[in-house]
Amino acid sequence: MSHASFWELMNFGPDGWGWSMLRAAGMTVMVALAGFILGGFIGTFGAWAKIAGNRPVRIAADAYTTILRGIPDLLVIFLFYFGGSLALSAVYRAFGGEGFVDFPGFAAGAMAIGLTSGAQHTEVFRGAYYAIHDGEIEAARAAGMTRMMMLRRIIMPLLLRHALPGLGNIWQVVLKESALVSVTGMIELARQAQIGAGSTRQPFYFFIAAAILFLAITFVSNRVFRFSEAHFSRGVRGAR
Amino acid sequence: MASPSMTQPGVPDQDMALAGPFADAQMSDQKTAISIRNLHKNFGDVEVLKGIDIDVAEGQVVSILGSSGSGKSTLLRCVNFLESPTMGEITIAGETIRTRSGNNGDLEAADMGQLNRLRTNVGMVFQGFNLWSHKTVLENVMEAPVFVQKRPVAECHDEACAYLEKVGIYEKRFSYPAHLSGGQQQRAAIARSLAMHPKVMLFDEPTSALDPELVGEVLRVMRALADEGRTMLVVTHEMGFAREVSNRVIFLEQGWIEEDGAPQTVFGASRSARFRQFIAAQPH
Amino acid sequence: MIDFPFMYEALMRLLPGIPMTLQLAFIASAFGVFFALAAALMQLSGNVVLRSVADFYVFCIRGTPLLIQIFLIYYGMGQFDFIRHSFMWPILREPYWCAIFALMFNTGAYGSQIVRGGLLSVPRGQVEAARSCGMSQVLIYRRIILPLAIRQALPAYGNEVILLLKATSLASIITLMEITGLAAKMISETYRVVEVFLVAGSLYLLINFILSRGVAVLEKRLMRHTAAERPSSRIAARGAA
Amino acid sequence: MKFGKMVLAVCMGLAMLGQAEAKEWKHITIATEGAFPPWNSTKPDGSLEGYEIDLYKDLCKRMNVECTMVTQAWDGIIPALTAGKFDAIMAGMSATAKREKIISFSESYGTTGQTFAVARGSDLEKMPHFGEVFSLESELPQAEKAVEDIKPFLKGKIIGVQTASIASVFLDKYLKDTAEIREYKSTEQHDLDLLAGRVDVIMASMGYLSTAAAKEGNSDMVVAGPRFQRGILGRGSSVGLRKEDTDLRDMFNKAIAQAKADGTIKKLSDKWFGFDVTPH
Repeated sequence: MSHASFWELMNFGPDGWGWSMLRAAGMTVMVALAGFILGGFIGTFGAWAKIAGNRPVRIAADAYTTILRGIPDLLVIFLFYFGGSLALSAVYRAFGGEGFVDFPGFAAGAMAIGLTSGAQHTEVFRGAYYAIHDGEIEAARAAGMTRMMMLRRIIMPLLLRHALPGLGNIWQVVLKESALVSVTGMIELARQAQIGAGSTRQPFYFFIAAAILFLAITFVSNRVFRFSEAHFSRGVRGAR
Repeated sequence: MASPSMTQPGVPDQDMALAGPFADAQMSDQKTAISIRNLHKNFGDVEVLKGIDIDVAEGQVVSILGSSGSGKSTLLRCVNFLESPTMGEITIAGETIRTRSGNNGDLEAADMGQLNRLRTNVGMVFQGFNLWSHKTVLENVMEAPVFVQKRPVAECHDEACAYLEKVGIYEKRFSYPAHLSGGQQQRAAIARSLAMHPKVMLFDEPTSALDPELVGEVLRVMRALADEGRTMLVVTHEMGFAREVSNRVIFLEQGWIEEDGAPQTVFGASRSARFRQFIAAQPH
Repeated sequence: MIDFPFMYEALMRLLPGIPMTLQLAFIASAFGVFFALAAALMQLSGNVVLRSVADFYVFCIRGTPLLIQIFLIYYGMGQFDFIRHSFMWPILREPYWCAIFALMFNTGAYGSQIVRGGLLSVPRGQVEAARSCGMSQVLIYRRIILPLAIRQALPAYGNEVILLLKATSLASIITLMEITGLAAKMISETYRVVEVFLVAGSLYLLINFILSRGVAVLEKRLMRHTAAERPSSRIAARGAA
Repeated sequence: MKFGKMVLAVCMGLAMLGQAEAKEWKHITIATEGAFPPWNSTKPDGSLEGYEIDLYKDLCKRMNVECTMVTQAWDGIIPALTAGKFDAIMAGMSATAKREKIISFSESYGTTGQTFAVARGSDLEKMPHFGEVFSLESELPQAEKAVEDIKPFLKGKIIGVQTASIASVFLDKYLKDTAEIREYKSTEQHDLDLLAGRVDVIMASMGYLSTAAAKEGNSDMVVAGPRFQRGILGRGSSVGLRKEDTDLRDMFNKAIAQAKADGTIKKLSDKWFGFDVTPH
């Protein structure tokens, strides 16, 4: 049934899908990045809750990570996408607003990703915290550092060093998870490929193009992470 | 330096000894159990063994001594090809291991079937015990007889129990290795290699990984085996064992055989200054 | 605010999806294990070609979303006449098998990294001991290396099965009526997203809970040989010593 | 602390995203699927085209409001409307009694009926009543007879249909026990599977199928069998709205009535469908 070749479809002319696919790839990176950063904040908080929180806080954090690791991400994204608007609107109305709070697909996607990756961030940060030797903290205390200073000067840099490999893994997961955000109608790579496949009846070319773009993003970000891992480890080793 | 004459088994008067119930060795005449010819081993540019010739007669207990890095463990591991020699010839019970040139310049067995068959004639006891951690002691002992030699399970079981009795850990037969002390583990490992009815037993520093108070129980088992007339090649640091139990001592130095002879002779008046120095440095 | 009768109705409608979800997860992981093992062995083999093939496979699968992989296998393969006229078509024609294939390839790639870790964790000495007993390479793998590697890899592999079970939800996009598929259908009729997905989510949570308990029990059984797991036997050992 | 500030900023940002719509409508967000030609579809550059795209611009001009069109996957389009993600749906959505339990609809702006498409050369091409239109309201007995007539052809076959579409409601009611029904997220997906041979028949709107069959690459797809409309299939494609926005519905009704009266709807449907879809 097919006639057009791969390159005829994916050219950058007015009838080609090249720019659309690239634009969608950019959107994928953006939503993944937003979700990753949000997940980082949630993870920081979650790790703090698990390490230093009192009992109820710890239980809540445990429940959060357990639940989000137990249910499919697709469900989380759906729930967040539809449920999120309803909840926000309810809050908005409770404060005297009227009508609906709009909740754009991008924000919904980023938040859903942030929420799921937050559970993984929590575990990575917690693991990294425990990887710091007590002696290093004791030494800081012995040097007369305040809590804040210790956090900023000693714990945070060490934490980042231990957490980087784990963060690299999460980024990979988040990147791929962004494909699920297509169900919210946001036009990222997976959705763009579906649109193209439907319009041209050439599904193979579109999905392979999407796969290649994903691989390219993966490849580049792998490099970035490896570079920064080396950078952080070198700095710390040099100081020893 | 090793002179050719040193490669001869030089201790006819020690030709012993009481064959125990499990001994495979024939007492009648002095057959050669293992013959090592012109053995070389390089690790990269480092020459670890520089041409070793040893003939071990049946029933002989040979202690191999040497400072660390002298190549004694490598020598032992080359006998059953756990380490591939760079050059040389190994003959076990009259059968020479067929070899060919491997990729990295070392020799490799030309016929894995032959090598594996010959390996069952050579029991090996390791410094780190190397018991299979997912199997019980009894399973460890029965593994090779059942799966390699394909002997009847019931027979192997009874025999395994007898060997475990012999090394004194029969009541531990259902335990996993991790639940045993080092000495118990090593005795289980000895039972494991006995179960194959080997013609020769190789011991690679069998007591080096043990706490001092556990060394004795393993040495006692080894002495009993020697008394049975088993052929043993023992790399060790235990001077007492070398002096009292073995009937031949080989001192390895920088990849050469520096000294080879009966313990009385060697320990009594060694011609080698290096050996006298080595002995002097040993703790008593 | 929470409509319990409706949630009960949703539960009753989603329950029939459980067998499909479990089938997809278990058949895919059963086949996937062989992919994982093959890829891991290839990666550890000295052969450059084998290693590159396995590396490429793992890189491609881990670098792309499962969604794209499913689409590629299901819609992408169907694009070509030569595939539609090949002997594979009776199988590739079925969404069920396409989902299984996609999940299998996927879990094979992730699993290979776990299996590889397990294989690398097998102590050298225990392999040498086997070799010194005259075991052939095949026998060593069968009796020593694989049993040890499996024990080491089990907890991580259990986790992978749970991830796979979650991933089966994507099969709904190629018309399979597993839990998520039924949930989506029910939503399309009732337009009540939150309740239906709450029920669906709870079902997944429950299955995964049971699964992880199962893995823990299996782990305990297989890990009898590690001292830390069984204080009782350590005491017994000490008592007898 | 930095973290606290961040949270505050995010909250404020979210609050600003959500401006409540004022009572008088100045701005309307309309959702479409973007994958249901000729009603609505997406061009390679990402922009939208189709009957509804042209129509909404016309209607918004008449209502004197500013409109934005967004895309939304079909199976979540009604929940997204009730969740407040947009204000109206124009996605070839037929007003059915079932949907009207959840949302409200304007007057219809087009109806083409539901029919089947099959692979060229298959036996199913010979299904009877091709080209005939049956109303499931006024001609129910005849329509049900037509269903009986095509059942022997569909026995044991696989029918593809879009999830949550009126065709799926029809199939559920009349053909569930005759054939296996497979539900797809979008109509284009069941087209692909028809051409690949995974399904034997698909059921969708006549307007969609005739356009799809005419498309390049779809030469193996032909329209077959009878056409059904009304009744459980609803009263034609209409603007979907939240129930409480009655004022907005009145505005759309007025605008649609005007567009019907002055021939705009006929003109646009001729352009996109090749025939008149104006409901009467």
